[in-house]
Amino acid sequence: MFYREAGQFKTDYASDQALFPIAQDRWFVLAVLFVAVAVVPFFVDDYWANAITLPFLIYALAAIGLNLLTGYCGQVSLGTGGFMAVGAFSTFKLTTAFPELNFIVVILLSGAITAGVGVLFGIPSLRIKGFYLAVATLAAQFFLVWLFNKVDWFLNYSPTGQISMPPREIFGILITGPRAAPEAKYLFCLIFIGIFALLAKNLVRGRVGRSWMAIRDMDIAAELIGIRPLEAKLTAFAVSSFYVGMAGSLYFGVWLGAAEPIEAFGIEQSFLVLFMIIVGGLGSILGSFLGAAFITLMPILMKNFMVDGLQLAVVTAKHIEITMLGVLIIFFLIVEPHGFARLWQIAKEKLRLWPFPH
Amino acid sequence: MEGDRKFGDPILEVQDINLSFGGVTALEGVSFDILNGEVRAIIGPNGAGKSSMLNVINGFYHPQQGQITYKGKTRRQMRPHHAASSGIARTFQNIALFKGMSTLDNIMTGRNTKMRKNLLWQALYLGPAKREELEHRDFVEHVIDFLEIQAIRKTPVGKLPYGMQKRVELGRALAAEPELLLLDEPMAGMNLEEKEDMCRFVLDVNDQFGTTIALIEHDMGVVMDISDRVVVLDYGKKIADGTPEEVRADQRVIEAYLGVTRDDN
Amino acid sequence: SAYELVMPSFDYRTGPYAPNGIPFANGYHDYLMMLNERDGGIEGVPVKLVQCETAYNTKQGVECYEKVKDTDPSRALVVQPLSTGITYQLIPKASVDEIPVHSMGYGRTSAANGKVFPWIFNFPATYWDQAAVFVKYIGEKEGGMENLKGKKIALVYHNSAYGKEPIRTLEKAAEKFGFEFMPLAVDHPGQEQKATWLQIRKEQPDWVMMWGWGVMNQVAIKEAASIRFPMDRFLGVWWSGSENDVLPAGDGANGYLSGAFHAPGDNFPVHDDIKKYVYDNGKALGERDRIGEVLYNRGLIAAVYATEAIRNAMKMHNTKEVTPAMVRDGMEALDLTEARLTELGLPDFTIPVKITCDNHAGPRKVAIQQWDASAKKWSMVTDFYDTMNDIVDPLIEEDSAAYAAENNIKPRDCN
Amino acid sequence: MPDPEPAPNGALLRVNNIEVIYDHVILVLKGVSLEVPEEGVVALLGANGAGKSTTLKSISNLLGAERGVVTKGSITYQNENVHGLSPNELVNRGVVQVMEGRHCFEHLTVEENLLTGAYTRRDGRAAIQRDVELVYDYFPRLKERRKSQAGYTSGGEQQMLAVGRALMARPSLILLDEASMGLAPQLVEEIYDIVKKLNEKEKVTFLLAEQNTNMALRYSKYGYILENGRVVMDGNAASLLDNEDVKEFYLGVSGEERKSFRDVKHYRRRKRWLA
Amino acid sequence: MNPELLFFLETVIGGLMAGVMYALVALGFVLIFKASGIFNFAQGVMCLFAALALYDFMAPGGWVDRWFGFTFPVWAAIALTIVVMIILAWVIERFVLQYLVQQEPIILFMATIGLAYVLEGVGDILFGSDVKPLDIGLPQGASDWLLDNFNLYVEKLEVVAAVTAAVLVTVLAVFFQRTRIGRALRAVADDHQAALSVGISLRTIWVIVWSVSGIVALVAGIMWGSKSGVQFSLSLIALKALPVLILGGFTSVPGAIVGGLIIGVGEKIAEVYLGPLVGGAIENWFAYMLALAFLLFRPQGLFGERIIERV
Ligand SMILES: Nc1ncnc2c1ncn2[C@@H]1O[C@H](COP(=O)(O)OP(=O)(O)OP(=O)(O)O)[C@@H](O)[C@H]1O
Ligand SMILES: Nc1ncnc2c1ncn2[C@@H]1O[C@H](COP(=O)(O)OP(=O)(O)OP(=O)(O)O)[C@@H](O)[C@H]1O
Ligand SMILES: [Mg+2]
Ligand SMILES: [Mg+2]
Repeated sequence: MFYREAGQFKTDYASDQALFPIAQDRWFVLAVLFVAVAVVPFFVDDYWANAITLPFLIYALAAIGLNLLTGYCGQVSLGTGGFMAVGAFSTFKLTTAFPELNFIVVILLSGAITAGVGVLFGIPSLRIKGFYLAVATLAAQFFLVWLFNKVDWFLNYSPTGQISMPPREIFGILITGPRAAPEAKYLFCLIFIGIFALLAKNLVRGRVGRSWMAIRDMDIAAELIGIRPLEAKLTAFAVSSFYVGMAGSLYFGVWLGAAEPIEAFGIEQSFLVLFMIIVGGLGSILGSFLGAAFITLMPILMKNFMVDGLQLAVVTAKHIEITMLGVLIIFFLIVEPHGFARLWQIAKEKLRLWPFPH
Repeated sequence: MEGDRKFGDPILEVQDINLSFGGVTALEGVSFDILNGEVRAIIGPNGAGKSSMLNVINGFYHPQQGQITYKGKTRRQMRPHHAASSGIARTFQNIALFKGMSTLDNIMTGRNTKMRKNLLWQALYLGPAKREELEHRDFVEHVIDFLEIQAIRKTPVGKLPYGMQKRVELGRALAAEPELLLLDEPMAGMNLEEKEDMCRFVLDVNDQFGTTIALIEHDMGVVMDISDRVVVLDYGKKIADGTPEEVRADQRVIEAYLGVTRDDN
Repeated sequence: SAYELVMPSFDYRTGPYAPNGIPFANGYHDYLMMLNERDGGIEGVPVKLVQCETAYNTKQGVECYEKVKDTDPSRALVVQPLSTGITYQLIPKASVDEIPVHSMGYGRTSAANGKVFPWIFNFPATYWDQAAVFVKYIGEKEGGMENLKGKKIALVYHNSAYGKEPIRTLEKAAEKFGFEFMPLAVDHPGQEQKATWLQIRKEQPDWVMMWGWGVMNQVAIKEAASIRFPMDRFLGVWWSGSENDVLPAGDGANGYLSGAFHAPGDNFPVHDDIKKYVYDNGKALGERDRIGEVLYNRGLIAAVYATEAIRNAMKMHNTKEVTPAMVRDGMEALDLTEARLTELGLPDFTIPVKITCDNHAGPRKVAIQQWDASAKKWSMVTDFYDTMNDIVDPLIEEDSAAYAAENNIKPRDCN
Repeated sequence: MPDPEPAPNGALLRVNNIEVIYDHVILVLKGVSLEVPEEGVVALLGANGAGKSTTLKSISNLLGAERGVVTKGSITYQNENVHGLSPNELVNRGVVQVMEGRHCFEHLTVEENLLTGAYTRRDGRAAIQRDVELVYDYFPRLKERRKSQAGYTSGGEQQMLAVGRALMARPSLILLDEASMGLAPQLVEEIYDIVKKLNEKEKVTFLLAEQNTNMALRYSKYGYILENGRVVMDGNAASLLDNEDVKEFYLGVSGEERKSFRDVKHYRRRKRWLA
Repeated sequence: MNPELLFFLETVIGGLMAGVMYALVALGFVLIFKASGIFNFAQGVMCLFAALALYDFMAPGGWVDRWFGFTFPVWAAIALTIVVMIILAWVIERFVLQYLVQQEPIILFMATIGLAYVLEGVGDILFGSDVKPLDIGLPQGASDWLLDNFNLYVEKLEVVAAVTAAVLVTVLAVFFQRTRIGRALRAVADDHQAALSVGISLRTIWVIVWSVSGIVALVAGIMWGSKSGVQFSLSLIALKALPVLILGGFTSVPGAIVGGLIIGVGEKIAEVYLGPLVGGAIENWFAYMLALAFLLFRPQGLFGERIIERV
């Protein structure tokens, strides 16, 4: 009844190309942003920052990165953990070698380095497709993690095999290290991720995004109408890795503060991010956020509900939590195989029809 | 009818093309040419090698032997993106649209070779990139108007009925502003009315933009009516080449392809 | 309402390392429950045990920490992260939150230096001490340290930060005593070690040490038995010496050695109390016949250290309503003598522990235990060995100094 | 044949006022009813997107795979409700669909494709082999390509294969969706000859969804015209062929003469029978 | 014999044997992929689950023991576990797959991930997370005879595994190539909807394949469980099976075994001869790199079906 496009006429293509052509959508997005920027910071304490918002935001960034590659360009990657490691170790090396370097620059450079590595491991994608391509990216995953674990230079010769993030400030506000205020960390990540989500959205609705999707949907036809697979796939690997690298950088620098290559960037990490984009919706930026929210927050919610609410034993709760996570994944896939983003879209469409069925 | 239609030099010549896959010979010593501005039909029984011929022309199949001369340049074979960027566009027999994308986006991909702005500009979507995008959108909207598919602009093409998909595919090819347009059974699965529309589009493109057209089609009515010259393939070999009337009268063509006409019973 | 002492327990009863996490968590749980049942808690103040499942996963560990750290009424009095990865996360965080962390026999070795790490404790011994003690033990068996020259000692290690811990110490020792050191990495989780043991077969080392964890231990011991490597020349770190590790290898594991800083078995008075107050009252989480397993006792001793520190804090600050900061003080003044241990029902269970402001690693002594496959029992076969201070101390000094420099920490004054 | 005069048959298949929704929101069929008499040949005509394929798929219950559901109405076959029956159960009862867009098993060879078509049959290898030969007789081109993977055959060859595969099941009701698409003119005739032959000799019933109206109405006895998810007209093939609207819009014969495609000067504004 | 040569031989044999062990796991993947195009992420967990169930039927202290006061002999326990795996297959079909006909591979893949979680959680709840030493009487340890006479180190268990694998592969390969059901399975993998349209019951097919693959998982579970005890880590061997699978081709039963052998030998040789030079533990990534190298020449794996590229 209230959610209608009717009456909103677009007089030029620019406004039709706008991100949120429907006024109601625009209002909704603005409201969400307002809450995120102006309300949430007052409620973020250590728990909310370190256990909920930072994981959510940072994984969302990684998920956007992977979604660009897998969801938009159709190249399945299981190397996310390894690429995040590249981002994290670049951050570590850069920030310890050049302590004066602005942290934002460090993040961007880390992303750029990861992009380079990503392109390298993306080269086999020109010949190898589908699940077979997963092997190339798995090779990257295992090799990179092994490398960071083995070569002491990456660890600054620390005998502990761990890297830890020294405190860094931006505009005089501490962002990393244990003394950084939770709301500062939260806002920093929020703004960072917000901007890059927007840039990603712009990319995918333009020429580059279209050539990625064309490759995804039918690579041969894409080639025959003049899209160069080499260029499209490698840019996808580059941009995707850039995002994943930045996510790795934030993951290590802002959220964890310390990391051990094997555990923090293991294969589970790659799977986790992949789950996010599939559950959230392949080929959707919004889906990356929804998926990240589901995978990071759902277990915590369930755990808190069962342990604090139902007073279940911790182990039992954990076992049920694992089971339920599986059940929910299956459930949502059955309801809508194309993920939360699609569910959301269908809900909007229904709303548009409401209250008249068809 | 073709008396009042004049054509220029050949835009494309294929010479002595041989193509085989393992034991299967798809094309054997096929040569013909396509003149600038004409509508050239390729017909023949199923499995004669028609689609393979188009695939050779735009570089998807690499012939074992033979030459292709396109706009004066002779080469052994084409490369797909080279073919695309030098003005050859096509549609496919088994629809090859990008299923996950909307009609608009599908047609926009046709403009891909013409867009220049780099990644960074596009990510920012400011100034030049935005302007470029809108310019091309404008062109694409003309194509959409031309094909009368305004209503499905934003629909994912996977959901469109078969005939509409064919039309979108044509739109995508047109968006590339091709000089040579290859159509592989563009009217299969359409009813008469839709075929008439499609013929009209083809003829209008040919008229208005001077686009040369190579067309594979099994509907003899269409072929006879709209093509200027016809090549007939059978078992990978060329068995006839000429005006529609000539070809229709050719005994070999009747035997191999048309069969006995049964209009009278 | 009565004051309660919040003691979090980071369990991992799920995931690949659950078999080890379960007995430890049970030991920790049972001892605290026993105190609650028997004495109404510590000095009459009940313990509020807050369990949190980490699945041995760093991120879940962080979540647990953030969740429990401010639990009312006392806040978390002492955190035992139970994973090296989680410990590294918590070292900076807990120092800011002013909550003591006790990483007992794991975590960051250089946290032994209380001047740089005022909130972190890792007594009674560190990995580097363990490595040093192994070298000593080998020297003794070879008939004197001088006989180490020309010997070949292999280290089979979990390819992670944890597994790499002893490498530096052993390299230093190899330099000093002239043995050949041969590190062999095994990737997580370690089900497939054929290549490693083929190498051992080829190189024929005189001794093999192991820094393993989880399924890796079991497979290694089986493989060693298969290639007929003498079990009494095969030494595992204290995390590679539980019943779980040797049982699957059956008789083949007979004679296998491992480090230990406490005794195995359930024949101590404290176990009787646990059975009586916890198991008979239906408050137990585990099974009765698994009381006294190595890892169970390890959880138990961890609980003993923590509760003694709390008791200490109560005395020092003369209040029953202790805070984490007070517990830190209590821990720093911990002096657990044999007499006190006997009082606690743990005679001859472990060595006395004395912690000071600058020494957070305590006695740094390790004993060796051996597996008897027919009796299915571990037993201590040596006394406690001292570490090799000349090798380990400089390493601790160096690493803690590096940490201090990296993080702009000015080491505190301990006098 | 024991029965020289085919008796007035009862309806073999009855589709009663069905509604189909795709993807939870897209309403495609808005109450379609039709009847196919035993041993009949019925044509289902209509423009692109009218819902022909959807109707056929609702009958053979292949909609589920595309996230479509029949939300209203009923479908009976041999007077039994078959709505909701699994597709393989329907094949067992003799209902087989030839899907639009070929859907061959790409990685199987041509011959394996045909054999798979006989999956539900229990009458032994020899009988199946006989039918394979029969299909090869109909489509000699397939015989030449019998050993190649279906994915590598030409469009028309795949179409023949799809039809041949359906015949292999020895069905009693065949739902043919655009069977003549992409086939050379001779073969189009061939397909309809097969339809005729099977119908007359083997009493196979056909429901044809076709764009080639002329052809379809010539070979069928009854026809339905679908527009926008509704049946807008039905009648005997002969009466439909005579209908002015049908002539104009589906047969392209307005007045007397067939127009040349070249002479169609304006895009047609489609006339709707129903608003 | 020259000791260097002998050692090399030993490495190769060790690699072959390890390869067979991987192949056993890979085989389960292949079955399901071949028959439905599903990349079954839960295969590793299925191995674990099968082994857990088997243990429970025969070991003192399990559910059976606690509830009924007796345990089953090995053969009966195996038979019962097979029944359990068949029921599991039925449940999976009934509650998951049925609803996901004709979805893209990656969606089906995700569903199996959900399944993996469920199986893991349920396994934990039912059987607990302790290490369970599995002993069904398979020979353990090195072959004394070879060790004494030839100084050659070969695990007896692995020889058993090799024989089992050979039998399994032969039977399954014949099944796929020669039978009506085998053909139907391949048809289903190509196009669910078309398979339905020719009357293949996806439900039956899926129950059959998942059952067979559950049984293969049981075999793999027994072998690996005997080797390292039954515990959660068992589910992680799936990661070792991946390069094998990819190298051999997702759709080839013999490919699984050949891939296993190549990967096994390759990684062992690399680890033993190359590892010490670069710090060791290179097995894992080396296996993937090896698979990658092969793929560059055959993008569908050694024996996989050619990827059809047509317009
Ligand atoms: N999977 C689907 N999801 C959503 N909409 C669909 C789907 N399949 C078909 N439709 C819609 O249903 C309508 C009817 O489609 P259908 O394929 O039944 O038409 P048709 O009469 O067979 O057309 P054609 O002659 O082109 O084959 C179309 O508007 C189409 O867009
Ligand atoms: N990639 C390929 N591999 C093997 N054989 C092929 C391949 N492409 C085409 N063929 C074979 O070559 C022959 C010609 O095929 P083509 O597709 O060109 O036929 P066509 O003339 O377009 O037929 P139709 O009218 O049926 O579309 C066919 O027999 C086909 O099976
Ligand atoms: Mg063709
Ligand atoms: Mg249709």
